[in-house]
Amino acid sequence: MKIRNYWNLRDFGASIWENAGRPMRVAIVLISILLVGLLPFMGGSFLATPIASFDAVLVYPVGMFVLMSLGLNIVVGKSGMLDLGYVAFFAIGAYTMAILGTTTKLNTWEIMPIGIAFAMIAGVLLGIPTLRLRGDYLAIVTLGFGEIVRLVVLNSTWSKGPNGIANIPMPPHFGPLKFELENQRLFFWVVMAMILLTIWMIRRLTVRRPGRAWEAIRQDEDAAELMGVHTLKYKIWSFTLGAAVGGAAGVLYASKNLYIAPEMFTLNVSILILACVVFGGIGNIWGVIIGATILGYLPDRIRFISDARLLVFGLVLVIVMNFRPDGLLPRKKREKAIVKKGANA
Amino acid sequence: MRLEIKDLHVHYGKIEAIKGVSVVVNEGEIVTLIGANGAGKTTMLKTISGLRPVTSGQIIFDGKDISKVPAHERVDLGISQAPEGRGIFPGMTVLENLEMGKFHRKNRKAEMQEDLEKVYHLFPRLKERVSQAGGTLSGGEQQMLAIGRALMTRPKVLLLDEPSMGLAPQMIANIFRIITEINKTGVTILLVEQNAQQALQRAHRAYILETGNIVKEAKASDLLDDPAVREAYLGTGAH
Amino acid sequence: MNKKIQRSLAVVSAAALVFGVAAAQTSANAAPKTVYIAYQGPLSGGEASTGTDEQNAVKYAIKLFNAKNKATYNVKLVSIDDQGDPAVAGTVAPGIGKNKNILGVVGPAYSGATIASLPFYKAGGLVLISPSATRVSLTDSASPDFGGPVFHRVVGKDDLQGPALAKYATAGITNPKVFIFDDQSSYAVPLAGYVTGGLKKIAGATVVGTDSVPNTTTDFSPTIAKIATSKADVVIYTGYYSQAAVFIKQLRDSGSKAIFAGGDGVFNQEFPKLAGASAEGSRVTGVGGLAGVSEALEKDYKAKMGVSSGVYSVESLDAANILLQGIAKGNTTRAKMLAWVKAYNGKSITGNTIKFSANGDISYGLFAGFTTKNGVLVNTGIVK
Amino acid sequence: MFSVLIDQFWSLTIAGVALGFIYVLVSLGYTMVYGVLRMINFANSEIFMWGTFGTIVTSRDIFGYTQTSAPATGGKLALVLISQLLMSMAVAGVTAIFVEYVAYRRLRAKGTNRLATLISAIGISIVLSELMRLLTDSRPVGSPRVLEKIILTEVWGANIRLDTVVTIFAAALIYFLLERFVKLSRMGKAIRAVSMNEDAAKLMGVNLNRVITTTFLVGGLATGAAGFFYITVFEYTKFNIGFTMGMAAFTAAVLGGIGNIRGAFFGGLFLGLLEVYASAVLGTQWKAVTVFIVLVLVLLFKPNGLFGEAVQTTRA
Amino acid sequence: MAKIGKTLLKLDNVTMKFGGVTALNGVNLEVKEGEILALIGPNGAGKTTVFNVITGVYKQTSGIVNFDGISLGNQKRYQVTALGVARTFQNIRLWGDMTALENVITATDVHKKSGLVGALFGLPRARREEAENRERAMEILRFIGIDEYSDRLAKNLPYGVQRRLEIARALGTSPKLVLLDEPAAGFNPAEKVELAATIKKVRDAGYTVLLIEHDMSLIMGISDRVVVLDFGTKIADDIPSVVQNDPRVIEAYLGVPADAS
Repeated sequence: MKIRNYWNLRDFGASIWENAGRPMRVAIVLISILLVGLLPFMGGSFLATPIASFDAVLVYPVGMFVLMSLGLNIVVGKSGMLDLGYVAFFAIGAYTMAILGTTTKLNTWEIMPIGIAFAMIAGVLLGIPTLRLRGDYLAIVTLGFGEIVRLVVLNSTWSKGPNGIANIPMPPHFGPLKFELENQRLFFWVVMAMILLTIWMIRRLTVRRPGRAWEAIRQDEDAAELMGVHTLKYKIWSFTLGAAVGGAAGVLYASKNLYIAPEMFTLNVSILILACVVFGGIGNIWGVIIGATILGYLPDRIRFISDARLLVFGLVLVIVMNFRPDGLLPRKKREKAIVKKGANA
Repeated sequence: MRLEIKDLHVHYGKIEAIKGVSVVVNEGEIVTLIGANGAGKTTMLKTISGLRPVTSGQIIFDGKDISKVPAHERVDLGISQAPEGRGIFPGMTVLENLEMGKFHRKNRKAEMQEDLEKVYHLFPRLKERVSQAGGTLSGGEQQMLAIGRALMTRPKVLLLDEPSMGLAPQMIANIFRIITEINKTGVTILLVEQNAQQALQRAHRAYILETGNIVKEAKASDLLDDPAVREAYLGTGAH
Repeated sequence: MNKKIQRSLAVVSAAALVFGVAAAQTSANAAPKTVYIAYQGPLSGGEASTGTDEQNAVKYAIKLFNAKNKATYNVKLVSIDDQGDPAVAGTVAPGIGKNKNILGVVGPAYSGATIASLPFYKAGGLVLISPSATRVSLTDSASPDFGGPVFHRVVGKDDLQGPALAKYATAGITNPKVFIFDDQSSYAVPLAGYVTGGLKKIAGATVVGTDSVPNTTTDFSPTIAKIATSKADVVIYTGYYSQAAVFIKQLRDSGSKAIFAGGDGVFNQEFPKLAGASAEGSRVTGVGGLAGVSEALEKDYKAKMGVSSGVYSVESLDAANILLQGIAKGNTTRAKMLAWVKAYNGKSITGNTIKFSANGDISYGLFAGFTTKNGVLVNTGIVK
Repeated sequence: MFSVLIDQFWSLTIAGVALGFIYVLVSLGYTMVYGVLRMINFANSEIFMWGTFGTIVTSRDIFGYTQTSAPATGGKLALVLISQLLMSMAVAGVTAIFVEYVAYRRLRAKGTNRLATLISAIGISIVLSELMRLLTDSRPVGSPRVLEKIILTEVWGANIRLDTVVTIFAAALIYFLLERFVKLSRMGKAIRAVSMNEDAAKLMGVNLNRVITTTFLVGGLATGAAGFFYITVFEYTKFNIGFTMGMAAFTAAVLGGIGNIRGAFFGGLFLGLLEVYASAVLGTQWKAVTVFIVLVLVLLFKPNGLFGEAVQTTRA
Repeated sequence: MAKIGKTLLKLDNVTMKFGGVTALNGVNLEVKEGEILALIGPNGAGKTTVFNVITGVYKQTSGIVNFDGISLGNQKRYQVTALGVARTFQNIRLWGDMTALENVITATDVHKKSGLVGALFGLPRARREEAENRERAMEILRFIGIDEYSDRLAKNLPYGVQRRLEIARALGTSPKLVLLDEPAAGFNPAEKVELAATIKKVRDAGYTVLLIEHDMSLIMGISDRVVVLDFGTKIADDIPSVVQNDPRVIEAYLGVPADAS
């Protein structure tokens, strides 16, 4: 059992964490953030991706996938609703940035709250009628919503239809730090900051009332409602917060990619993000991060097998799910005081 | 000897639900397993019928170790279970439910009518409702259907899991009367019950199960008079 | 086909070993000098057949070049798979832009992916010659999509093709009633617009109906119903050949005798093959100068590459040749290569002169008309 | 706006019904599996795609038809068509069993969460479509014309074409046989029993693995039959056609009430007609949007679909 | 013993139909403040339906449900709970992956005001309410006598504790009326005796209790009044000793006494 513990990353990590005092914890957090922040400088190492430049891969897909997966995890992992249309919020954020960025003088950071707001409004508008549905019915309705957003953008003139929108401005510089085309490490740090913010948000909410409500809804929605949880309200909140993260990711993405078109926002993106969540370990922040990192990074790392890499991607999904059905790093709630109190079963 | 369970261990994930239980059920007996909830009674029955895998130990039936035989083949051997919570097929009619009991039988066509008559004889209520969907029956009727369906497999051993659960007192009495009747036709019965009073009155022998272990084995009538058992399982205020 | 699978599987199994070897490394051996050019286009995903065809032509050109210049140069190809998807293009382009070993790119194949890649290539001064990106805005210096100075194309653009297609489709018909539909792609929708514009200049022509059909559609019955209602005698489709083949079959099966016409997306010998007899008499426009490829070339191509040429093979071959000729002339830096392409004045494999305008357009914007006869698209000459 | 619909109503209706029947059969693939496992078989779309290739391979490689061959007639026609149908069903059936075996069985034995199975199924569907993509070099594949599309007659201004008629009648027949199979056959009853109560079914002597494999097989056969009709009508396939078909058929299954065989029937027909009518009225570009909006509306008022009782309450 | 006060809950001629089946047929029922009222009857008599109508799971076909002066009819389920009605479930429906304490805290949230923003930024009110909830929940666990399990996941608790935790969770919503749906199901007689004491304790603490139970000895021991339903109709409503000897009740439900022995 003891030997197994080293292989059990979650318990291993958690035991270190639990045994650490407050200064130690702060140190662990800061060092981890620093190490991750240094990742863009690892471009020359074994981590490097052929063809695509490593710092760009770190921003998209890796960083963006992590961010969106964390957002989707609020919906799917925390409150148990299967959302197959997550790309819609990403698209709404991206199009808000693209349209406002090319037609007004607003910069990325000024557009960010607007994009988030639009995504949240869309979340509420979709949520009110549909969140009464459950399970697979909810899944298909959200999937439909994702497609509707894409098709509306594709068939409308204000969005320039299939041509997409080019020349989206990059974010303005932060003091001495400039966003550069050739070096995307600043973008990575911004994504990282957004990820940290999202993690902070999730952790805050999880231990307080909204988190409990989501947890109750996920486990038994009827019981939750009969215990006084306003289920629809909390489901919409969950949906809307997920949407906000997706929208924020979209705004940054548009500003980083400089060009967006409807074909970038297909169902595949939703499915991929969902795969990241489940692959890593649904409901567990660290699992989701690992899942998204691997699934974002893998296709670019194995570019040398060019043609077959999607095939390999599919195989990896099947194999990992079959052997680790709860994901690489599953959620597991640990019982705290068992040992201390020695309660007998 | 019909059914012998030797040193059975069963796990749910990492939790050991059955911790080395040995039980013997002789031909023609009614044996009852009583015990508190969570003692492992239902797990015992599910393991015997093959719904739960055995961790270690043996289930010997008719002289053969069947612990690795899949559930659907154990039915062929003559083990049938009326599961906890009845487990009828709600969307099938009463008749279809009963016919499902004959699913595995080789000469099901020849036996069908005869066995249906037997079941209808035991449970006249079912005959009145042959074409009604199982899901629309009352709790008591569903229990009847579950037992009737189990009988359609022509079991040698019938496993009954809490047949009285959730039933009104009158219906409970009814069901237990029928259990004795079934036993008299030569079917061996292993009965798991919460209602220890009734079960001990009907059974020949009894085992008391506590958190995965057998703590007592005796003639049922002896246990009825055992003060410790009365205290724990029958309650002083039992009517 | 199977060889490909075998190869892929072999690579997969070897993946663990190879993991860690970065692609496109420079190893400046003595002589011959190794130089890199790249092809960018969809090599996996739904559009991969287009990209594979184009890349094959580039490979063919390199093969010929290396055989001829064994002593001096060894040209290697870097395959940039963007899946035809601007999102993927945005990820790969920064790396390519920075990789100064790559002297020039044939591609990107698709306009969307081109626009997504452009900022990085502009920053890196990397010359592009696209064989198939036809969107007008790419060479329109007033547009946000403008690709100058790095972007060039050896394919005609939509605002020239549109009117040509309109003219060719309606030739010989008095007061033509035209039905136009597109496949919702970024290629087809603007082209449909230019066709409509072109029709305005044709006397008596009226647009009697339009539709926009997703490029995954196989059931065209609603569109055919609209055509029947509109009583159109000319139907113009601005999508790709595979959908066109499905459509024309259904149109003919419905009993319609209307003339069918399509743009360079349909210009592919696979079109009459897929559509069979239904395709007879269809009118298709293709880039004028790149029309007739000699049979000898096609034969050699097939022998060397193992497959026939496909969509935009000729254009890709020409684009590659421009870069290769530049290398032969010693233009082995990006800046020199860009200057070389800008000043290029040479012949295409079909004998036409290739020159680029200041904005990167090919000098001749002429389109030829093709008609299906006995299962083959036959050149009927430049549309004037 | 409605002129096309009015002018071409019967043409559209016939096309919609034919398309609808293809949807019905593919929906059955979803619904059968859903009924038993309560899971969406995401790979069903690729099972369909493999079926279409089975159809083409039969006429092209076994019977040697080419794009330029003359359509078959008489006995030969029946032979080729039936071989194509059987081949398509066989290919799809085998693929379905493969999917069950690789993507579902192990996870089911573990009794694990549904999402893992969903991702596993998505994974296998990527594998199936990528494999076909590599086999065909991403190229579309046309089908030789075996059944000549003769216009039989004209009714109310609509052409009644042979292939449409064959599709409608044959697909209806296959649907009918399948429905009878599930309702009346011993295996069909076992399927229904498992869908209602897995444990109880085992206790009746039902071999769960065999029933589930059979369910996938039956769903695969229906989907494969759809592949054959699809090729007969549209004469075209590509490695990625599964996606669109899958979305449509899945939507049809949900519209009708997923898990319910009758639901798949009405859902499929409803969707086929809705698609052609919506395309004619609003333009094909708004087809998918219309379909999803109708779906949402239906689900809002009938949260379990139009025929919301699932398989378990389908009465014999 | 608590004093029995004014009418807290009143069902006036409530009828509930499902399709063609009448589950409740013009039921009149009154629950008075501070009493323990038992609802008994054969299976399918409509007992759980009464609970479901009261808690808003079903909307009655006709009739009026009046709780504490408010007509329950258009309230959502969570609103009914907020008004002061809480329930337990026949088949335990705890949130298995939450600890016992969290189960109860989640229930205590119903009367709190702090929302998402408060939680996110740790505003004073949110912090205060969190602390209050925790304290209150611990108090309830202690009151029910299962506080030693507070940090255990609900799904890992022994069966008997789970049943009690259901009651604790219901109390967490600070109800005026507690509906207990077969709280003793699956208990052996000894456990039932203990439970009876707990239920009395709950009532004595000021809660009103409406309970569904099959075990006659339990019911006779603790209830102030017994209502008997049969086929959706009320056939008896009186103190236990009277009901027990009512011939209609014996015929419909109890059966010939002591047939077993």
